[in-house]
Amino acid sequence: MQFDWMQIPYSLLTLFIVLNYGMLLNALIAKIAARVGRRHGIPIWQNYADLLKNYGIRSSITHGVMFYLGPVFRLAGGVGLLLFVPTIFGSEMFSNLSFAGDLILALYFVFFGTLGMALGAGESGHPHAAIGVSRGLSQVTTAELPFALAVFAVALQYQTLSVTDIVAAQQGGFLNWTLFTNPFAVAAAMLGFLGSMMRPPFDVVLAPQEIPIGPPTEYHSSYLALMQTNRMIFPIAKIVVYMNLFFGGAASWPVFFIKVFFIYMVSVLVGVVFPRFHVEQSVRWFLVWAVPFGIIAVLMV
Amino acid sequence: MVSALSFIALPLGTAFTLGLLPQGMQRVNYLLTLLALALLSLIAASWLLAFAAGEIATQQIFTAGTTPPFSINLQIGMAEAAGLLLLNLTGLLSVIYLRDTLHQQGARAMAVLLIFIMALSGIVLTRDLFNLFVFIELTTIATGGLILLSHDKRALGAGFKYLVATQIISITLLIGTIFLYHDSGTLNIDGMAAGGLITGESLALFLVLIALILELKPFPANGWALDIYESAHPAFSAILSAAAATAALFAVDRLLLVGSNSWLPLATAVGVVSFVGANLLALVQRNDRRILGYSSIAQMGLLLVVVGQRDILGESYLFIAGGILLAHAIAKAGLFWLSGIIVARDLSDWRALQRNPLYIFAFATFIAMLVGLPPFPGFYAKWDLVHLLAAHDRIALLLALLFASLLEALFLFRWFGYVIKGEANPEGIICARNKLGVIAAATVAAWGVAYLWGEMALQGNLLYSIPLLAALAFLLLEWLAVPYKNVLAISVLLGWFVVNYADYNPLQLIFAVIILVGGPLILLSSFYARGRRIGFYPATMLMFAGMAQLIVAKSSFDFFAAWEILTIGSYYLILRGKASEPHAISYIIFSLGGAFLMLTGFALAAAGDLNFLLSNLSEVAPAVAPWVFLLLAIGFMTKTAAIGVHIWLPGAHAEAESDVSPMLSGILLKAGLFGLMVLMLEMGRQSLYGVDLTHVMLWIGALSALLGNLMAAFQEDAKRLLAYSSIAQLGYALFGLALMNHLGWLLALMFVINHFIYKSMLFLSVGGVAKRTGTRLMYRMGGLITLMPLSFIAVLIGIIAVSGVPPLSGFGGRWIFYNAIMTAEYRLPLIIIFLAGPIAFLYLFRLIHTIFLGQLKDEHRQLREAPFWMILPQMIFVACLMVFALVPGLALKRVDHYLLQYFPEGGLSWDGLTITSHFGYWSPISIMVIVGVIFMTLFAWLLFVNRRAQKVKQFNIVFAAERPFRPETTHFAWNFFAPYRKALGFLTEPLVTRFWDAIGEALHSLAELLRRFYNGNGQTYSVHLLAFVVITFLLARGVS
Amino acid sequence: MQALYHRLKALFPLGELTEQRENLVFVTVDAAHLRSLLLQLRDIEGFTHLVLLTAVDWIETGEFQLTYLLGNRAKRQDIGVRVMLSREQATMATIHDLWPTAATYQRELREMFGIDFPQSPGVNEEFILEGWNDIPPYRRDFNTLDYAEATYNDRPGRESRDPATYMREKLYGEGH
Amino acid sequence: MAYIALATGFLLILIGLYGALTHSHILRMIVAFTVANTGVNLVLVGVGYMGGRTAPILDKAVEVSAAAQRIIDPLPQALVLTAIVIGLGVTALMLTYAYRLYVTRGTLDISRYTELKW
Amino acid sequence: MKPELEKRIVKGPDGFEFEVDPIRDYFCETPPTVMTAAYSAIIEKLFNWARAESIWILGFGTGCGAIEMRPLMTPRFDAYRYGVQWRPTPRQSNLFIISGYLSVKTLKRVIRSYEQMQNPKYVVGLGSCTINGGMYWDSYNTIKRLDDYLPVDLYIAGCMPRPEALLAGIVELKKIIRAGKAEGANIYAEKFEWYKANQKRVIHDWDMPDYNW
Repeated sequence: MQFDWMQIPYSLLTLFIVLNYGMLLNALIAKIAARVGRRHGIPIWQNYADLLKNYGIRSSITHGVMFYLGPVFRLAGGVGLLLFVPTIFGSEMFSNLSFAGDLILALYFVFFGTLGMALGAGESGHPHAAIGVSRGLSQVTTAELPFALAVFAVALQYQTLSVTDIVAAQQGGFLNWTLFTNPFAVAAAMLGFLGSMMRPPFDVVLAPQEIPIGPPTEYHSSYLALMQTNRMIFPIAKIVVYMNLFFGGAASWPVFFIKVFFIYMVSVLVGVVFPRFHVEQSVRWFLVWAVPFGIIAVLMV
Repeated sequence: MVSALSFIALPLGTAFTLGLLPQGMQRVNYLLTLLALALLSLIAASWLLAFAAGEIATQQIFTAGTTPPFSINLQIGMAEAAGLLLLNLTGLLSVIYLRDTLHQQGARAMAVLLIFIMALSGIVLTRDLFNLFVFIELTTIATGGLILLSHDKRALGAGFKYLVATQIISITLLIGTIFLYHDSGTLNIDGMAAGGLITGESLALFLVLIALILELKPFPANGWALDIYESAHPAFSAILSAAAATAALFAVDRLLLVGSNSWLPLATAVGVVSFVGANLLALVQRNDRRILGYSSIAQMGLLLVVVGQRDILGESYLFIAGGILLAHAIAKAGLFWLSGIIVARDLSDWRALQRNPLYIFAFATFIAMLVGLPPFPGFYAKWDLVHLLAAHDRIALLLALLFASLLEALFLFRWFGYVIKGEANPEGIICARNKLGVIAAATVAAWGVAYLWGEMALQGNLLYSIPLLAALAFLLLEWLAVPYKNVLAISVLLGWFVVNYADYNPLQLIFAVIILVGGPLILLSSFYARGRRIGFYPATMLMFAGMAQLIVAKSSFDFFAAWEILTIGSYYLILRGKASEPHAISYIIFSLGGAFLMLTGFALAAAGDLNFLLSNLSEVAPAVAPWVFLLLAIGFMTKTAAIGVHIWLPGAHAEAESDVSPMLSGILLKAGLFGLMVLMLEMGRQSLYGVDLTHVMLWIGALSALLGNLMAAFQEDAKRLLAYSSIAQLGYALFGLALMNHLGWLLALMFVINHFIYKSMLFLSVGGVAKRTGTRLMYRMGGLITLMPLSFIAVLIGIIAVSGVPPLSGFGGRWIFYNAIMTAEYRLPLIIIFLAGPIAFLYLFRLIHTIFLGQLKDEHRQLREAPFWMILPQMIFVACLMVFALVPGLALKRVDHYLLQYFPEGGLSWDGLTITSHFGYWSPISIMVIVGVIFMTLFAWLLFVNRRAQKVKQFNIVFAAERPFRPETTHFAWNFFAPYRKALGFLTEPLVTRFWDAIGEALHSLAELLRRFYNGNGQTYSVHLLAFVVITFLLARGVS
Repeated sequence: MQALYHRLKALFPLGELTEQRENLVFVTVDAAHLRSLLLQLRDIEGFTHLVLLTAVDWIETGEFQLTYLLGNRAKRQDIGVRVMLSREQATMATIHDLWPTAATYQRELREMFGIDFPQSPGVNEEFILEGWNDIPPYRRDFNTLDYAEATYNDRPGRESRDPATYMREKLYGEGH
Repeated sequence: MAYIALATGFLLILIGLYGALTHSHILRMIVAFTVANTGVNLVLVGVGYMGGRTAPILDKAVEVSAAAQRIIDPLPQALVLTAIVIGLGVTALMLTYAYRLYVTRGTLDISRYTELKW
Repeated sequence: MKPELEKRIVKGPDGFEFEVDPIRDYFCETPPTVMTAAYSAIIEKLFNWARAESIWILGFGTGCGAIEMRPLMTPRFDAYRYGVQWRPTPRQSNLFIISGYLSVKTLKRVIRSYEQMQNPKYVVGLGSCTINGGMYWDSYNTIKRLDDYLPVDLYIAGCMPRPEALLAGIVELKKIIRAGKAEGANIYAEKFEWYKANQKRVIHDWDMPDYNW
C-alpha cells in the first residue's frame, strides 16, 4: 500500500462517520445506563449540544503551552489511532492511512494522546490532575498487559503483524474469528479492555467524588470540546482494533456499527453493575484474573 | 664487574668507619652513609644491566679460597641483582627520607641501618644455610635497633614482641639447620639440593622452611609484625616491607629447591591463607600503617603462592614473581613513605594529600600498582599467573586469589575514596623536600617498571597504546584551563575517530560513533566548568581510551586491559561526584569482581595461551565453553548492571557530576553490551547442565527491564530515576541479544543508539536543572517549564522517545522488538518484558511532571535556563533523535546487512519509505508526516476557537472554592505513585541490595571477629608461632 | 448525683446543685478551682468526655457564665460546671491540655464572646467569621438588627409577618 | 654421649620455651630464652659430631681430596660459636629493651604492652 | 491578610535574595472583559440553542437549598433529560445555583467560584434568602440581596422551593438563554467596579485578587 492523495478525503469521511456514530453511540449508551437506573436519560442528540456549547464558550484561560497543547495531543492521538487502522475490511476507501504502519503502530499510538494529555493536565498545576494521572498510569500498566499478551498471541497465531492480514485470516464464517480460534487471547484482551474504557469498576482516574475530576479538572470550553470529540472517537478507534483482531473485523458499515456497539456494551454492562476499584485493587485484579489468560494464550499458540 | 662481595664489605666497612669517626660529625656521617648506599645501588644496577644485556652468566663467588662445603659461597644472577638493586635503592631512598631522624640519632643509627641493608643483601646472595642464619639474625638485631628510630612510644613494646618472636624463629631455624646438615653433610644449599639426600618429608627441611616462611610473617602467625608496621618509623617500615620481605622471599625460594618441589604445596597453602586472611582482616582497619602492614603480609602471601606454583609457571616464573614483587615493593615503600608525611594515623587523615594533585597522583599510582591494574607490572603478572593456573586446572586456588584480590581492592579503593572526598585538614601534612623527593622517586620507579614489564610482556606494551598515552598526556596538561583542555579532548576523540574510521566494521562503527563522536558531544557541556578541573580530563580520557581500545581489541589481553583501563577511568570520574564515595567503591568492586570473572573466563578459554585471540573463542573446548561463556557473560553483565549486580549503578550515576552522568550512562554502559555482543557472536548458544544460557539471559534481561522500571517509578531523586531507567533499558538490550536472532540483535543495537541519545540528553537536562535548583529531589522542583523551556523540550522529546510512542525513534525499537519476539523460542520471559513496558510511562511522566509542570516554588521564581553549554548538546541530541526517528536506516541499514552473516534469517527490507519485516511494516516518515499534519490541523483549529484565551498564573486553579495555600503543598509530587507502591511495591524490596550488604557485612564481621586473635600480647603471639609450626607440619604431613 | 455532689463539695467550694434531670446536674465553682474540679471529675469520677463548652452573656449582672458540660459514658451521667466571669475582664484559664477539643470551643468563645483563653492553641485565629471588625456578635450589647441593616442592603418592599397569623389568614381566610 | 647431649638440649629448649610462654615477666622470659638457646647450642654440638672421623685438621693424615669423608666438619662448631655470640647479642638487645620499657612504662609485665593490637 | 499571602523575602538556590508577593506573583490580576458574540448571528443562534440545551451546574451547595438539588438527579425528576448535568469543577460549569442563604464567608467562595466559570455563565438564586434575606433578614453575617454581588439571571422564590420549582426555573432559564438574554457574565464585567465595591463592603478581609481567573 502506498500513499495516494485520494486517501485524504476517504480518511476524512471515515472520521466523519465515526465521529457521528460515536456521538450517537455514547448518548445511546448513556441512555441505556439511565434506563438501568430507571431514568429517562439524556436526549439522543445531547452530545451534539454539549460539544457545540463548549465550542461556543467565549472566554477561556490557559496555564501555558503544554496546557494548551494537551487536548491537541489527545485528539490527535484519537484521530491518528483511528486512521492508522483499516476500518472496513476489503475496502480500499476505508483502509485509511494504514500504509504507515502495522498493528504495533496502533498499539503504541494509543499512548500518544494519553501522554500529551497527562502533560497538559500537569501544567495546569492542579494537584487533582496529577493525582488522576498517577492513578491512570498506574492502572494502565497492568490493564494493558493482558491486551498486549493477547495481541502477541494473535500475531503469533496468524504469523503477521499486519491488521489487514489478521482480519483476512478470520474471514469465512464467524467460527474463524479469533474469538473461537483463540478464546484465551480474547478473554484476556476483553478483560484488559474493561480497564481501558474509563468505566466502573476501573474509573478511579476521574473519580468525580474525590478528585473532581482528575486530569481534566482545569480544562474547559474549546479544550474540553476537543477532549469530548476525542471521547467520541477514541473508544471506537480502540474498539476497531479489538474488532479487527478478535471479532473478524467488519466488511461493511452496518456490520461495523453492530460489532462496535456490542463490544462497547461489554464494558457498559460490567460498568453499571460494579462499584469502583482502588488503583491497587485493579492492578491486582488484572494481574490475578486477566494476565493468566494472556499467558495461557501466548503459551498455547 | 665489582665483586658481589662488596655488598657485604662496603656497608660493613662504612659502618665501622662511622663508629670510628668522632662524635658530632653528623653531616659527614650522613654523607658517608648516603655515599655507600648510592655506590651499592650503582653496583647493583651495573650487575643488573650486565645480566640484562646477557653479557655475563650467573656467577659464584667463593670465599676462604676453597669450594663448598668447606667455605661459604655466594651467587649472583639476574634475580639476585634485581633484588640487590631493590634493597639498596630502598635503603638509599629511606636514608634520604630519614635525613632528620638520622641526624638526630647519630652515627650509630646509620651504622645499624647499613648493617641491616648489608644483612639483607647477604640473605639474597648467600648460598650457605648457616650464613643465611647469621644474616637473618643480623637483620633481627638491626631491626631491634631500628625500631627505636620511631617517635612512637608504643614501638618499644612492639620491638620486644618482635624479639620474642624472632627467638622462637631462630630456635626453629637452628634446629632445622643442624639436622639438615646432619642429613646431608653440608650446609651449602645447592649442595643439599644436588646431593639428593634430603627427602621431601624431611622434618629438618620443614623446620628450616617454616622458619624462613615465618620471616615472611604469614597470616595468622604475624601479630608481632603488624605491631611493628604500625608503630615503627614509616621509613623503616618501608624497608621492612619492601626490602626485608624481599630478602626473606629469596631465602624461601632458595630453600624450596632443596625439597625438589615436595614443599611447594606448603608454600602455596600458607601463601593463599595469608593472602586471603590478611586482606580480609585489613577490611576493618582504620590505621594507615597497620593496613599497609596487612597489605604487605597479603602480598607476601601472594608471592609465596607464586613461589609455590613454580612447578607450572615455567619460564614465566621470574616475570610473574618479579612483577608482583616489584609492584609490591615500590607501592608499599611509596605508601609507607607517604604515610610519613601525614600527621595523623586514621585513613581519612590522608585527605591532607588533597593539597597537591601530585600527591594524589602518587597515591593513585601506588594503589593502582598494588591492586595490579594496567599498565603496572602486577597486571601482566596476574594475567600470566591466572592463565597458567587455569591451564593447569588449579581453579580453586585461582578463585581464592581473585577473591582475595577483590578484598584488597575493596579496602584500598575505599581508602582512596576517603582521601579524594571530604574536607582536608590543611595542617595534616608535613612537606619536607627530601621526603617528597623520595616519594617522587618511587612514583617514577613505578612508571618505570610499568614500562619495563610492558616491554617484557609477551602481549606487547600497554604504554605504547596511543589512546592510553593521550589520556596520560592530559596529566601533563592539568595546568591548562578547562576550555583549552576541553577543546583538546574533543579534538583528540574526533581525530582518533577520523583516523580509524575506515577500519571499523559496521558493528564497531556504531560503538565507535557513540564513543568517539557521542563523547565529544557530551563533552561540549563541560565547557561550562570553571577553573582547571583537576583530575577530570585524565580520568575522562582514560575511560574513552579504554573504550576506544575495547572495540578494536583483537586478543583477550587487549580486551581485558582496555576493560580495566576504562574501569579505572570511570571510577575516578564517578568518584568526583559530591557524595559519590560509597557508590564509587561499590562500582569499582563490582567492576573488578566482574573483571576477575572475565579474567577467569579468558584464562579458561585460553588453556595456557598467554596471547589468546578473541576470534578463537568459538573454538574453545566444549567442556569448558559453557563455563567460559558464563563467566564472561556475568563479567559483562556487571557493567551493564543487569539485575542482581546492578546495585552500584543508581548511586554512581546519580551522584556523578552533571556532565559525567551522561557519559557513564550513555556511553560507559555500552562497554558491557559490546562485550556481550563479541562473546555471543563468537560463542553462540551455550548450555550448562542442560540449561540454555541465553534463556537465562532472557530472564535476566526481562527482570532487569521490569525491576529497573519499577524502581525508577519510586525514586524521588531525578538522577536516580534515570539511573534505574538505564538498568531497565539495558535489560531490554540484553533481552534483544539473548533472543539470538537477527531482529533481536538489531533491537539491541537500536537500543544502544537510542539509549545513548536520549539518556545522555535526559541526564544533561536533569543535570542542568539540578545545577540551577540546587537539588535533585523532584518534589522540591516543579513548574520550571516557563523558566527552562529548552531543558523542558529536551526532556519532553526524551521521554517520548524512551516511552516508544510514535512518531519518535523509541517506537522503532518497539517495532523491531515485536518483530523479533515473533520468532522467539522462549515466551515466558516475554510476559515480564510486556509488564515492564508501560511502567516506563510511570517514571517518565513523573520525571517531566514533577520537575517542569505543576507548581513553581518560591525560591525558584528567578531561575534562569541551564547554562548554554549544557543546552547546546541537548539540542544537538534533539536533532539527532529527530533524524534517527525519520531515517533509522541511516544507522541501522548497514548493521542489518552486517548481521546477515551471523543471522542470515529475518533481515529487514529497506525499500523506499517503508521498512518491512517478515511480519509487518513500518514507515517512519509517513508516520511523522501524518501525525504532524493531524496535530497541526487540530492545533490551528484550537488556536482559532480559543484565540481569546487569558494566560493565568499558577494559583489560578479551581480549588474547591478555596485557593492553594503554598506551592509546596499544592505540588503533587512526593511519593507520586503511592497506590502503585501499595500494589506492586513488594517487588522493589531491596533484596539484592540486602544480599550484597549481607555479604559485605558478613565479611566485615568475620574480619572484626578474626582480628581479636591478635590480642597484643607477645606471649600469645609466641603461642601462635608455635601453633602455626605444629599445625602446618601436621597438615603438610597429612597432605603428603 | 447527690452523692457525687457531696463528695465534690467536701473537696471544693461548690455552689448550689441544680438538678436538671435525673442524670444531668449543674454546679457552680469559682474560676480558681475549676481546673482541679475538672481533673477530679475526669480522672476520679469518670467524666471523661467534654461534651461542650459554651457561654452565656449575663449582661444584667455584668458576667459571662461559662458552662463546661462533662459526660460520664459509663454511668450515662452529665455534669455541667459553671464558672462566672466578669464581663470586663473576660479571661479564663485554658483547659486544652485536659481535652484537646477544648481548644476549638475556646476559639469559638473568643470570637463570638470575646472571652480570652491565653495559651490556648490558635485562640486568636479566625474561626467562623472572617474579617470581623465589630464587637463580638454573641455579646448581648451587640445589636444584630442594626448591624444587618447598616451592612447588608435591603430589598425594598420586603414585609415581615408573623408566620402563624399569616398562614391562618392565607389558608383559612381568618383575621379579616 | 651424643644422644645424652641431644636429649638434654631438647629438654632445655622445651624448658626454655615453656618458661618463656608461661611467665609474663620480661626478665624471666629473657632468662627462659637464654636457657632455650643453650639447649639449641647443645643440640647443635650433639648433632654436629660424626662418629669415627678425625678432627678437621688437614695435614698428611688427611688428604684434602678425602677430607669430606674423613674429617668432622668444623662448621657446626663454628655455627655454635656464632650462635652463642648472636644469642648474646640478642639477649643484650632484649635486656636493653627491658630497661627502656621499664623506664618508659614502669612495668615489666609483657601482657601490659597490648596497646597495639587487632 | 493571611501570612501565606504576605510578601516575603526568599533566597534562591544561588544565594540571591528577592521578594515574592504572592497576590501578584501567584495570581493573575487582569480584570474581566466584556465578551460579546464573536460569530455571525446564525451561528450564535445555534450556540444559544446549544447553551440552553446543555446546562452544566456547578456542584456547590451554598445553603439549605442544596438538598433540594439532589432529587433532580433521581429517576423521579431526572433533570438529565433537559440537558442538565452537574460538574464538579467551575471551569466546566455554566450555571451556578445559589441554593439558599449566603453567609459572608460563603459569599467569598461563591465569588471565587463564579469568577472561575467561563463566559457565558448563569446564576440562579434559589429561595427567598437569596432574594431579600428571607428568615435571615436580621442576621449579622448573611447577605440579603444576591444581585448586589453577582448578576442573577433568575430567582426561584420559596422557602424552600421544591425540586419541581427548580425544574420549572431551569426551563425558564433555558428560554432566557435561547433568547440570548442571559448575559450575566458580560454585565458582571461591565459593572465590575460596582460589584467589587459591593462585595468588598461586606467582605472585610479581602485577601484575593479582584478577579479570580
